[in-house]
Amino acid sequence: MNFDFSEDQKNIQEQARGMLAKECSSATVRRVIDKGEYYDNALWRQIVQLGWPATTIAEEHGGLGLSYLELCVIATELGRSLAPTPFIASVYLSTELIKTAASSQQQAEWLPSLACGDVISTVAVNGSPRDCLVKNMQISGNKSAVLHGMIANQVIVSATNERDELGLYLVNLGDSGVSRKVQNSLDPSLPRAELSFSNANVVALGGDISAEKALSVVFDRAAVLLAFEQVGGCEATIEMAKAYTSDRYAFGRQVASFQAIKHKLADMFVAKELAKSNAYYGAWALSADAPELALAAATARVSAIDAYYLCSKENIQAHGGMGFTWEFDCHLYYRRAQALSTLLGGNPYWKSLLVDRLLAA
Amino acid sequence: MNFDFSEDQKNIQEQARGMLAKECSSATVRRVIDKGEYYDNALWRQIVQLGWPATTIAEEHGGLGLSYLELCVIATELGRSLAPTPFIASVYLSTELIKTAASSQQQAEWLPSLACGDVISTVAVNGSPRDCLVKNMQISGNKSAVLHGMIANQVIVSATNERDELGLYLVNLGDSGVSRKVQNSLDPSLPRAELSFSNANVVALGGDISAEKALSVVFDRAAVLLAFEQVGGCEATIEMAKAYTSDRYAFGRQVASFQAIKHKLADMFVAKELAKSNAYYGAWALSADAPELALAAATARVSAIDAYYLCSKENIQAHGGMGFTWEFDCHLYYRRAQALSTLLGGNPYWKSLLVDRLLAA
Amino acid sequence: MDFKDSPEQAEFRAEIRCWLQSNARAKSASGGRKDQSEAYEDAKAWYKKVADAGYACLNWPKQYGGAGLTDIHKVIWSQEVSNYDEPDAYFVIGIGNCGPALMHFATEEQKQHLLPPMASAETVWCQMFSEPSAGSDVAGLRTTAVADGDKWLINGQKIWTSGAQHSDYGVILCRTDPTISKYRGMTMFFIDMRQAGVEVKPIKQMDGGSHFNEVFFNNAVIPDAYRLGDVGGGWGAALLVLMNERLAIAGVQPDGFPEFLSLVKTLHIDGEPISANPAVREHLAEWYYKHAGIKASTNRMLTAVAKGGMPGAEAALGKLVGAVMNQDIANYAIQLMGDTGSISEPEFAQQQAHFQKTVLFSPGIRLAGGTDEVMRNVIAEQVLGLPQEPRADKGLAFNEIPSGNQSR
Amino acid sequence: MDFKDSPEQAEFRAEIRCWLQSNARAKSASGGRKDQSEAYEDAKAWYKKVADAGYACLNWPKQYGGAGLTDIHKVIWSQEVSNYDEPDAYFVIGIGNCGPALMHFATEEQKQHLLPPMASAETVWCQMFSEPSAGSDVAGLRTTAVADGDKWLINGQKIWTSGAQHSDYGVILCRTDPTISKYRGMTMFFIDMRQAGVEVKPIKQMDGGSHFNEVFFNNAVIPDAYRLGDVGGGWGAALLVLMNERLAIAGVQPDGFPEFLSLVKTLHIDGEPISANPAVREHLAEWYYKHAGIKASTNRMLTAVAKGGMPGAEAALGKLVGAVMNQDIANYAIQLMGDTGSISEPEFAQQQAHFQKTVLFSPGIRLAGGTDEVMRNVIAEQVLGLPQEPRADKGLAFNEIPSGNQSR
Repeated sequence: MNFDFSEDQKNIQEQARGMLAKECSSATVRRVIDKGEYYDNALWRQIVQLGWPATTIAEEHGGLGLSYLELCVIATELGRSLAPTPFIASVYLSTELIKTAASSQQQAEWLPSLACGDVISTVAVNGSPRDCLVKNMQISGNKSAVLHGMIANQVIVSATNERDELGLYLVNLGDSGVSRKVQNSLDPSLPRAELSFSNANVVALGGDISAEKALSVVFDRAAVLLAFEQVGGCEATIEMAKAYTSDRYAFGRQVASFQAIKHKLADMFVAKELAKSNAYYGAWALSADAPELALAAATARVSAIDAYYLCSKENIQAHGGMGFTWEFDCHLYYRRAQALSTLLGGNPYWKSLLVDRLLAA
Repeated sequence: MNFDFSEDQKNIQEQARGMLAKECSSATVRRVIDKGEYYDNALWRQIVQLGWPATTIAEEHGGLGLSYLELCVIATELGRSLAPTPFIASVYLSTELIKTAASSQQQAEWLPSLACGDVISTVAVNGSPRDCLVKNMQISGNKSAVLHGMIANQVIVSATNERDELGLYLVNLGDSGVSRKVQNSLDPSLPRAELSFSNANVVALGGDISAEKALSVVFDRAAVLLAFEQVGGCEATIEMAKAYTSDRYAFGRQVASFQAIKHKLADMFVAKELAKSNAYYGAWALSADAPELALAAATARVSAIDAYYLCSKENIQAHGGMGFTWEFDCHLYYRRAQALSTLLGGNPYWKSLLVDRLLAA
Repeated sequence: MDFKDSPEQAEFRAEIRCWLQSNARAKSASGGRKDQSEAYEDAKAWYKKVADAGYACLNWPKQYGGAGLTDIHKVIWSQEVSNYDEPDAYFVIGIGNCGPALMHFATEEQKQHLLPPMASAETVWCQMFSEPSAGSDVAGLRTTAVADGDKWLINGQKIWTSGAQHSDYGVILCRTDPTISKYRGMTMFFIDMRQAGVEVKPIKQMDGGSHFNEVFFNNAVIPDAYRLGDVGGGWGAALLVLMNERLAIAGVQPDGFPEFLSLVKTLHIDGEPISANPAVREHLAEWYYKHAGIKASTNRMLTAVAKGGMPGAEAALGKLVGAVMNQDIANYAIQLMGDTGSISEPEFAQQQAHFQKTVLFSPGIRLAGGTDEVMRNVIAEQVLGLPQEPRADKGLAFNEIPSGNQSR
Repeated sequence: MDFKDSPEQAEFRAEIRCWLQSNARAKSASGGRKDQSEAYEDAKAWYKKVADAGYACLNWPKQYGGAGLTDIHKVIWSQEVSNYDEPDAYFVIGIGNCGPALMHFATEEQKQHLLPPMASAETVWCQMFSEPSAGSDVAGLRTTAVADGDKWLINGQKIWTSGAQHSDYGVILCRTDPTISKYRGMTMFFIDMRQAGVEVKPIKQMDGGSHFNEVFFNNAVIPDAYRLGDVGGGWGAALLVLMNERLAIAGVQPDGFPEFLSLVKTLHIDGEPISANPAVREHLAEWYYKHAGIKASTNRMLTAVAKGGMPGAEAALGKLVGAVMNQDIANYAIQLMGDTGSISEPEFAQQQAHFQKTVLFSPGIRLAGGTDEVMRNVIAEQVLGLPQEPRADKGLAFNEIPSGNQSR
């Protein structure tokens, strides 16, 4: 048994952390939020240069052909630094959906531009299957809460066709039949959009897999990757809470020396550590493409959602009044915790999935 | 508004507390448990002499004709002292069921001996309606977990008749068609029995109310009365935890001065105080026979179950290792919390009732 | 045990019910959220109208702008006015906290001069206790008042001052002697918020709002006549002010339950009403008994007050329980909504994005007026009588107390 | 990242798997609960059999009765033996705690004399640290050892000693100097449990069992040769012992999940399988991720140990999370059963009354080996590096430390 990342993977993580510490301070995140810029383009260019979006894309398609484990360590650091980029939408979701549900020819055509970051892609797969209808290879309808929908070049939409079958369709967001509108959300550093389609042209994803199955597979992968982002966020909040309460004095002693604060931080640590260990197991299952993945992914996701909510809210509490100010970074993590937890269907939905899988195991 | 008990009621409570402090120390409870005596007869005689079982029975039937409020304050003290008597079975449940579901003639016949304590009565109304069948006014079948079934003189059983209708029947436990067997349970000071009926003679309760409705009414009343017993128990555990942790020193200071212990006790107090306030509202609804009773009773019950579980388990924890010994009284309260919470259907059942009533309100 | 009014109370209730009917705005008439200065003007107008009718500060003596009635009349008023859409609690901190401070410590002349316009909100007051380095440890404050003849020179900074930007006057707690024990070296004053040397800066909150302010004092000069109580008596005066706050706050604290109940009654997921889902129902039951328990606890406290008691530290439980559940309810509601849960557009999200707004505002409620941890300390020490922690600042002069890197 | 054995580990696993198949009892063959002395004899027989086959104390040196292998071999052994119904962890405290103490502090002669029979459980050991007035504050212990020539005179009382009634020897921590700081005035010894002046009294637990004992010392005399480590070095020695305990305990802690999962799979209420009830499912999901998280955390720790690390204080989290959920699961299961939930007859209640027994036993698990509060302190201080609380006993001689009414 070797239930840990390799030295190489840890090196990648160290480098990622170093780069992000330099290029993605909270000032970067705040700039995106304050200016309504949707993402930090300079940071995204850096990330592209380092080849992160290409991590799990096969070398034949211009990727690095690495395993999901490398993506997991990168995810941790993106989560820790609250990186305001379309990485989740484009890499975890859209790239994976294309790898899973597109035909070989489509993959060969589309993946290289995702690998090199020329194209930013997203997905619009939530809501009802009948939100969008495809007729004669043209789509009409609306999708809400589309991650980075304002800046993506293309989107994969789940939609129903004339025969009432669910399918996945690629839509170019430059198409004249598409309009988009930003939707204010709890975390403006992961902005959402409403997409409206009116007879926009589509390409059907042509792989040998049903849309339902493809979405399920990709959601499981994304659940593990998001869990690492959430664990990274948890670690950041614990560090913040420790630093602030150690520096601050009340009643003549460090706030961190009060048992109520120590035990609060211990509870945050415990939740984070359970989430981290569950994420590790998910990473193993993901990298080994093991049958355990379905249960492991749901477990990692639920554990990480609970941990990040706890850590981000109690970090505010540990900061006292200052934690409630816009000026302090506490709320950026709290907002991110909300944004990540609602993705892919929210906590109750994933708890129910977990139990389905546990009882079937 | 006068949301408190009257001075007279508080006096009754003071007297009850005084009597029970004297006559029902934990030694009394332990004697019943250790000797497998099912109840403390001397204490029961005292309670009978003070007229407590007669509290809400009409004067015309040999009762005191007082309100439920007087019974609520008595319940608090019985709960505080863990009184090992058949009060719950005979007074809250059986007497109330007779008052609710028996004919006037039956009430006139049965209530006086309940009021004066000559008869101890219980109920066997849990489980499936088809556990017991009545044919030609004879009953056959089994009932489990019957409170004080070993020492009661009579029992009211819910059973199905030849036409598959649910009914309530009085059975004399001296009948040759009845056998009883003690069932070990978490709280031997409120012992349970399995009753087996084999063509035992019954009398059908003859009031103008369906069995279902009668049980629902009586359960609601009992829910409020039990909530006061539970609140009394909570208060006892908080006092114990305070006394022990104040006396005991660790690291050169009172254990009660550690914030983890202080906050634990604060949480116990908060849960108890919510339960107490909800019980007060239940008491008001009960005494006023207000339409609010259904929701108030479920609220009081759920709140009290949660509070007593918390208080009784954290009292053990606050006592450290000694809390886990047989010698200390902590476990007596913890056992009682379990016994009271499982009566009338348990916590999930009552939560669901609460919500039904809340949504209908 | 009953919920009936006494005949006199019933008569009073009927009277104000009648007055409110013709003078207060109905709930349905609500014009939605107002911006801050609009809301402020609106509240001033309402208070003035109430004062003109003789219903301002019902439990204050008549000569100070009140009606000479009891706390219970005030409770009846609050109950009745809660059926209308009027900003009746808008100036609760000024009137509820600063009022009693003046009542207790000001000269008769000052009281007659200052209290009536406070009662009618013609002058608005704020309370300045907290400081950047004195949060839960209020007595750790560092704003100095230095005597200069019959004047005092104020320097330092206050924070978390509600409504400072709209206030005419403020009550302020200052350190007047840093060389003695921290509790004995404080003095209370009031100050003109418009005077030289006083600067108010709104704080931008994490939810984007600016309810609170920083207030900076830079050689602000006040006469000794503005002193409230003895030199060195500030802590006792502050405790008296905070004690009065309890009744004002009791039962006002939002706990988020009514909105959650509405959500449960209306929301469907995958075509199923969530009210049929046992997991949702379990949460509903737990939050309901807490909600009902807080309400019933408040009624027990009001009964005690009506019988002449003081509101006890038990009031802390409503704040503790309500603030935590408010946050958890909002988070749970958003999780139920799934992918669209984080969308905070009022036209899009349930109940004008109530839950999304609450997610961002509720952390502040857990902090304002004492953190969860302070509430538990209050209950443990003041209600249960458990011993204080050993004090690291005990027996030390204020300027000898360890304070780490915090600026003094 | 993988769960594969190295070739050498795989070979070892195959070897013991083969041995166990012919020598260990299958789970289904379990004859139900044994009484205490029967269970003790049964465990001794099993340990002897294992020792004879050369598998005792795999990570100990061969000359001391071990197999000269690594911690990971021990883990592989534990994994494999867990598939059988054998009392393989029965003497874990003696071997896991007292063993390393001897290994570190005893003379070579003592080690060769004492350790092999300990490894084969021919002699049984117990550990005596806790005292009536020294629970969470272990270093507050008062049992004295007074030097008398080359002997020591032991007086006092220990408590919560697992297995004392079956033990031949015990490791004991005593106060040798009450006039200096409490941490520096302790010394560690071992003692013959059958000798004069030692009396063992079982403690009746709240669940009716008697796993733990009180041990009384009344002028028990031991030679100085039984001293483990330096005079005054007892606290350091004790910490070393407790550090070794972590690996032994990691992952052994019951958390109640497997039994709850079985219940959910089988129980019906009103004809409906409870596995379809969303409220039950929500609890199942939360407890599962904690259960899975503890297991995965243990695997991370074992990986670190295999790479040469020491098990960290992180192990406290498994104890904290597992003990609390074990109690809550049992309570919840009983509540689900309603009226009959409190019946504890094994023939009547689900799973031979597992949940009823657990309700009564689980409070002890939250206390034994450190309370929830101690676990949180350990995590806060040793893992997160947060500052200690100000110490009321700091700088004081042991006999000057405030101790209230507790007898010394």
